[in-house]
Amino acid sequence: MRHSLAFFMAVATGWMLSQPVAAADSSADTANDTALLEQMAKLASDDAALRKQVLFDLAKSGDSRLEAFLENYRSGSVYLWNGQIVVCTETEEDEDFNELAPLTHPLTGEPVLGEDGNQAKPDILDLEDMSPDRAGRLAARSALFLLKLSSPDRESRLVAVKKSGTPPYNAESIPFLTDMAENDPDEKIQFTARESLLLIRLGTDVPLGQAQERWAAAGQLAGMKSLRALPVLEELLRDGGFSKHGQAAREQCENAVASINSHQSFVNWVGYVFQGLSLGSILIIMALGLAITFGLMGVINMAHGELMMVGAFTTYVIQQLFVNHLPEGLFNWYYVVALPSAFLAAAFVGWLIELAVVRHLYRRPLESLLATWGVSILLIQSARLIFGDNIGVNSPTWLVGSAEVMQDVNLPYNRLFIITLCALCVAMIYTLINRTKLGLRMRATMQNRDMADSLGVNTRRIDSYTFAFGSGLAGLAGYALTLIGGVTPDMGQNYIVESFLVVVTGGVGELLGVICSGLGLGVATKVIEPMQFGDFTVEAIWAKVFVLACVVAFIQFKPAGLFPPKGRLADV
Amino acid sequence: MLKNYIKTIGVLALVGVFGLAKPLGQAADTVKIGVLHSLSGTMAISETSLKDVVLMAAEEINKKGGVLGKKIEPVVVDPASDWPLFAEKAKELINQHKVAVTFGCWTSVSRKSCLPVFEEYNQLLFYPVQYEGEEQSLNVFYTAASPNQQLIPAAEYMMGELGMKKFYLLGTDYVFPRTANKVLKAFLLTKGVPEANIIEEYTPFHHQDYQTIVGKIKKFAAGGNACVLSTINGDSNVPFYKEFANQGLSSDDCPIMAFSVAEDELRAMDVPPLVGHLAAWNYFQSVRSSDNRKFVRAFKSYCKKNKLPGGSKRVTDDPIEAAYFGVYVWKAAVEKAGTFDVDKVRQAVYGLEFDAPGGKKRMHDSNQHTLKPVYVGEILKNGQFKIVWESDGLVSPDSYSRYLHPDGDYPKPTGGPKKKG
Amino acid sequence: MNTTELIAEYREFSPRINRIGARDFLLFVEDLTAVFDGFKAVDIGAWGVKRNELRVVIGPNGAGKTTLCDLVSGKTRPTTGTVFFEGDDITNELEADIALRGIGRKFQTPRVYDSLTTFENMELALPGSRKVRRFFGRSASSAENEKIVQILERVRLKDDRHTEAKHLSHGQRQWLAISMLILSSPKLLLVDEPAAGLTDLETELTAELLLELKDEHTVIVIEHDMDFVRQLDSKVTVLNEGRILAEGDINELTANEEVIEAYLGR
Amino acid sequence: MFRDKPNHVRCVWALFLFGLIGIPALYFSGTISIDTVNMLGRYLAFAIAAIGLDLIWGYCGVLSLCQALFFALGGYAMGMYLAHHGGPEGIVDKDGWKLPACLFVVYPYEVGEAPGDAMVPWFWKPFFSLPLTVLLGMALPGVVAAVIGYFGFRSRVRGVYFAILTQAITVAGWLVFCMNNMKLCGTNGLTRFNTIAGFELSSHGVKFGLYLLTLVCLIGVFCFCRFLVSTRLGRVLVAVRDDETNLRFFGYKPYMFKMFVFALAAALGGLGGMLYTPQMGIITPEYMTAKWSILFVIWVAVGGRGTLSGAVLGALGVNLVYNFLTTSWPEAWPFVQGLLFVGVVLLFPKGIAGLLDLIRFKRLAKRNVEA
Repeated sequence: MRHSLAFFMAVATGWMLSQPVAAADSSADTANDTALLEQMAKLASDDAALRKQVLFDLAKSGDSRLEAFLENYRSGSVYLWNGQIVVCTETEEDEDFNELAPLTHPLTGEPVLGEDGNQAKPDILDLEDMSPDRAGRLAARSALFLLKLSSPDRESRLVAVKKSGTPPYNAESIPFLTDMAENDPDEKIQFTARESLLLIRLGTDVPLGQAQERWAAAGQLAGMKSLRALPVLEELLRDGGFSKHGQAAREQCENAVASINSHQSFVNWVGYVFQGLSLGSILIIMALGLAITFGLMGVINMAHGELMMVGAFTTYVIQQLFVNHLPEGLFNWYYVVALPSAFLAAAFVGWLIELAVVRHLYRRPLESLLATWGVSILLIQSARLIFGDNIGVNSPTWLVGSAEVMQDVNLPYNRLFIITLCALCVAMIYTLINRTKLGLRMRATMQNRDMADSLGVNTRRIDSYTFAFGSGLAGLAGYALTLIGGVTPDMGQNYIVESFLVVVTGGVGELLGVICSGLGLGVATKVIEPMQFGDFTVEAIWAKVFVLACVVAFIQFKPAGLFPPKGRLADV
Repeated sequence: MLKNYIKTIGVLALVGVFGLAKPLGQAADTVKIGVLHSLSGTMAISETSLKDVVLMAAEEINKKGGVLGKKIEPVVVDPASDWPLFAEKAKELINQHKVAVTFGCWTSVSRKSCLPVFEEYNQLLFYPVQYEGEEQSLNVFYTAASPNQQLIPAAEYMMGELGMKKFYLLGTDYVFPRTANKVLKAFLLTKGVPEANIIEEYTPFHHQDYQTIVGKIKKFAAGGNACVLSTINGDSNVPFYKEFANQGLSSDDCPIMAFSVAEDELRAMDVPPLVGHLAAWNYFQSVRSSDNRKFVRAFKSYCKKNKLPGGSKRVTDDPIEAAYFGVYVWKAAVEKAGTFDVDKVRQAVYGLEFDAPGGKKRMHDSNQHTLKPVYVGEILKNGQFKIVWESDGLVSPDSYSRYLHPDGDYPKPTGGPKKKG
Repeated sequence: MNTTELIAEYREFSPRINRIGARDFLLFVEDLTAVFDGFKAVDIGAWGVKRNELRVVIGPNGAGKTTLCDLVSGKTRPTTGTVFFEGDDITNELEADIALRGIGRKFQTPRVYDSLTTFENMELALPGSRKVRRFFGRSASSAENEKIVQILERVRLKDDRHTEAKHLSHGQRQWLAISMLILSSPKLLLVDEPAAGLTDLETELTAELLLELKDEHTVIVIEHDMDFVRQLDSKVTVLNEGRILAEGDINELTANEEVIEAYLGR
Repeated sequence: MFRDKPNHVRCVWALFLFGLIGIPALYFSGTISIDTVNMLGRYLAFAIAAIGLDLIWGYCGVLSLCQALFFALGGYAMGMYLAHHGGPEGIVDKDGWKLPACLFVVYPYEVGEAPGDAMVPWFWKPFFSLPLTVLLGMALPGVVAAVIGYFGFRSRVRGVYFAILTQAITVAGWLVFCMNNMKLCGTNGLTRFNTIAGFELSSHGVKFGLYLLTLVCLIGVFCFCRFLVSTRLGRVLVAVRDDETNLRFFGYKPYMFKMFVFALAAALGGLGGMLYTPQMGIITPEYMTAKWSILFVIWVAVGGRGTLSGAVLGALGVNLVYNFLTTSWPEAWPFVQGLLFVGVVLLFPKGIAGLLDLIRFKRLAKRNVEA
């Protein structure tokens, strides 16, 4: 466990360090800047050819600050203001909802100062638009990628290197790529640059005499297990054109495809298993709370989904608190704070539900279905009236993106986080129930209330603790779900049926059952979904139907789930 | 005993009469309009905003003296995302509340559910959401896009502007995405895109797990020049975009062109990773005009003033605009006709030109739809769209797609005035 | 007779050797074991009951008496072994099929239907087809009616025949359960602790009833209460830890060291 | 006649009489509109399906969460019949079958194919004739239920397990019916109905007739089920509910009884659906969502489980309240509804029927004291 925590810390720190240091290059050559600015000014000209020329000239200067400018120019964020070139990426609103444009300098990105010495914020309608036309945007795009090849930022360079390898090939990028394939400090970029060079060689039609090298590229790409080459090769094979190159060339391509395909299917299988694990862990985390309230206490809690919603909304509230009241740098910590908050909030709501409704229904489980359904309606509508429907929970930045553990195998951080969280929860529940006094009392109360009562256990209190604990787990599930799904007042409705399925398939009252059935259902879904039978791909819907059918069939054979309750109590 | 029995029946009868037949009556100086949007259930997420904007339009009109000297009195009901209830509520609005016109519906199925009601009573519905087309009822005015006003321009933009060669058509499995993708596929094939470069895939409603699909897209886009044309609906969008970003795909690798994601939906998303993805609509909040400025301002202050959830953080988008100007189109038509009579109002709507927040628009001369401009926008960090492309002038709507009726054999419109006798 | 001899005697009738021999026994079990989580609840080499016999099975708590009943009536599937009834292998049959063959059972706690009246409870036990379509008729025939009343009269429930079973006393419920069993007239009755929780007077009547049954039916009574067993005055099987410890007359057994140790020892 | 019946039964009979006499009187005197009658007709159709559910849940103790599925199956059967005979367009396929308008709109013919290549799928064809539709509308759900029941009950799936099992089946059904490729018109459902057995559906007379037909069916179903539970079968069912294990030792096979009642309940659900669709004008897969399957249970629970009259009272009561609140209190109705459900369970666990009986019991007690 400590390992994965350390892992996340490392990721988080790494991310923080990789943020560009703003305006480091203060000793920039001012003369050079003036020249660049003059060039830029030409973009306001009416002459399309000139504008295109200017863009490429700018790109060749290799000044990385121009990346932002070209991007802004392409998306139409560059304006003329009092004859001066300025940039405004996003507008602001004042109290009157006027749209104001905070201006920045096209090169340095620093605020353009107005007469009062503050950043100039004219009304957006007062700016002169100089957005490019279609040809201009295309030119700006190519220029941008050319420029990015020499960017100091790894991500930009990687994207640019990748782009150079896709048609239409930009001949001007080849010398850059050749250089980078050898000298780039980043291995991944070196690899990608080599790949792109080979792709260009493979994709460019050359006279017959020089074709030898072209087809050799196929073999080299296969040796690199390049997935990017696969569609290119497949298209070549499909379109034919091999008659003039001969059978040998064709075979070379076919061999390459076969070899890349085997890598592909390996990558796919790793993917399916991971996806299955991740879906399974989500199912488990949703069902854990239910395993307590339903499995242990026998309450059919239809408001379980809404308790997840409470957890998710708590996460949202914590996020808003951080955004509104704390410095921006602390934003990423909100998700850490939200973890206990989501648990406690949901547990509190669960405690209230138990107090008001559920405690009257322990001996009437089917009626608890009706009452808690009523509670769920109440909770949904309350959330809707307080928060509205459209709210966004932003993942903390350290959970965005993925780790490439092997070539072409990317494991998203958020999924890894959920798997870890799920394992933690399971461990926590196991310890609580099997290793603590409270857990012992819980089990005693659930198995024989009267006996526990007479042994001096305060069953009333144990009931409410247990229910609150189960509800808190639902809150944790909601907290985790904000990483992968939307947060709406009725989000719980999407999950409730699945959660019950997991618990029932696993067998009521057994933690191990929930884990097995959750993982089983998850992996089964993910393995079935991409399967192909001739022309028929299974796809999401049939996979779901199939898994449901499997569950139905499974319950036939194991009417009490994977781990049925045993002994004389079994059929009471 | 018998006495008791009669008493029981009597009480029941009384309850019946009062419960079922609600007292009618309407003050002479008001005119009622129906607002038929779900305020609870799954569709509330989208429809609540439309209810808000219709009420705002009514309030504005009332401030300026109303319609034909009558104040508008909106009657809000909640069909609760329950399709049969839409028909129920439509009947109530028409028969018990005697509304002059109804604004409402979002999903096609809700429209289909109450359509027979509007046709039966020959009443008008203004429908503000883009849909699959293949329908033309004389009792409905469609103020949002028909498929040719959204899909084709967007596909053209992807091919021409971004040079895309491979298309992944991804949608939720219901009628709009199916029809939309049929139209898109037909269009792409005629433009010479080989069939192998087009993939079509559907997910069920409320689908939450997009791992497999994003994995497939990643493979599909490995060779470059690939894009997704997404007709994913509602709450599935959030998990889809999140998964897309987390598997390391960005708009540079494979842009997504969405047909059902507007500013309001973006409020519920983690926007920074989505920057650069696209959407095609007939209106964006970022349309630069003073009319639009006024509209946005009015909507935000309205939400703030009435303490609606979200307050001044609320945004406008295409359906909101379409719902808003629908009220004004109706007002203009009523004033042009000089009466609330449905048949005369309908005639007055045809060809009506008007100023919407997003610019001048016009109602079609005969096919119930609206001529609108088309925009393609790129998502910005602040959840707004940067308009990167716009059509030359207004695009004329097709109620029936020419791609689905290649022989030009369109069905006749349904509904309309009842023939006497 | 010690255990080994007992088993040896039954071995002779083992169907593997002599199926006709097994027919002498109405019920016969062979190599019967039931294992729950590694715990052997029942482990019997061979055992049987002959026609028109009243057999009492006694044993300390957890000796496997009820489990034996469960195995015979099909409620629990044995881990190994075979159960023969009238010479037929019934080990893997459904409870209902076993019941239709003529094995009736009364549970330890009287299981009667609280929301039905005494009479309706009896109606359920009427012999006859159990096919769904036979139940559309409104009520029992007059002959059946008479029979029910007759039995109820015997157990002094006649006046309560239209009372819902939940209003009956514990003893009355026991009797109702036994009456239902009698009405269904099985060939073999498995009666699990019929005297539990009854007053002395009620116990006496119960014993009388069981003894009357002996003439027409085969009865296995599982009991705890030694006084009651004495009243029955029949052959007794002693179970301990799932095994048959001894078999014989009650007086004989009370003198048996092993039995005494099983009951009182440790 | 009603003196010795419990209060809730008398109340239902009063309702029936009111429906047979009062509603027509009110309608013909112009006090209530045809739409109100039509609405009541639909709720009566719900009540038929609810009675079915009460049979299996209240009398057999099996909580089934797929009554909504059976209701929808019946609804679809009738919907297909109506769609065959409705729709303004006259697109005819190669075999000479008219393509229903709602089917044509979603027909997944490939791009490039002419719409003329669309064919009426084989499974639509039996639903062209009304008698066959009526038969299938009840038989199909019955058979489906019998199959589910046979496997489920035989392997002794019980209680919550069975509930979740049926819920899973319903969700699977919903997923399948939502798919456009299934040629069941996807999420938009079956619509564009014009005539039933040659009568205009939009005419007031036909609507009124359908209302009466539904009411008569409901009364028939109610009487039939009351008869059924009063026979020996009813007693066996109660025994199955209260202690099915014991029953086995008397030679009964409870699964046969459960299966029979489950199939009967499903057929009643189908009947409800069939009566509902022509009065509603549309049938969509929405009815197979988890929400609806729980709603049916809730009607029965609110009305009073295990009393057939409770099912009727619950279905009518909850729907009327729902309908009333969504108009007069659009923002707050979920609160009222939620509190209603919680309140019913906590304060009147026997539902409306139990409450009615309580009133009578109190009155009798008072009279006794006075006397």
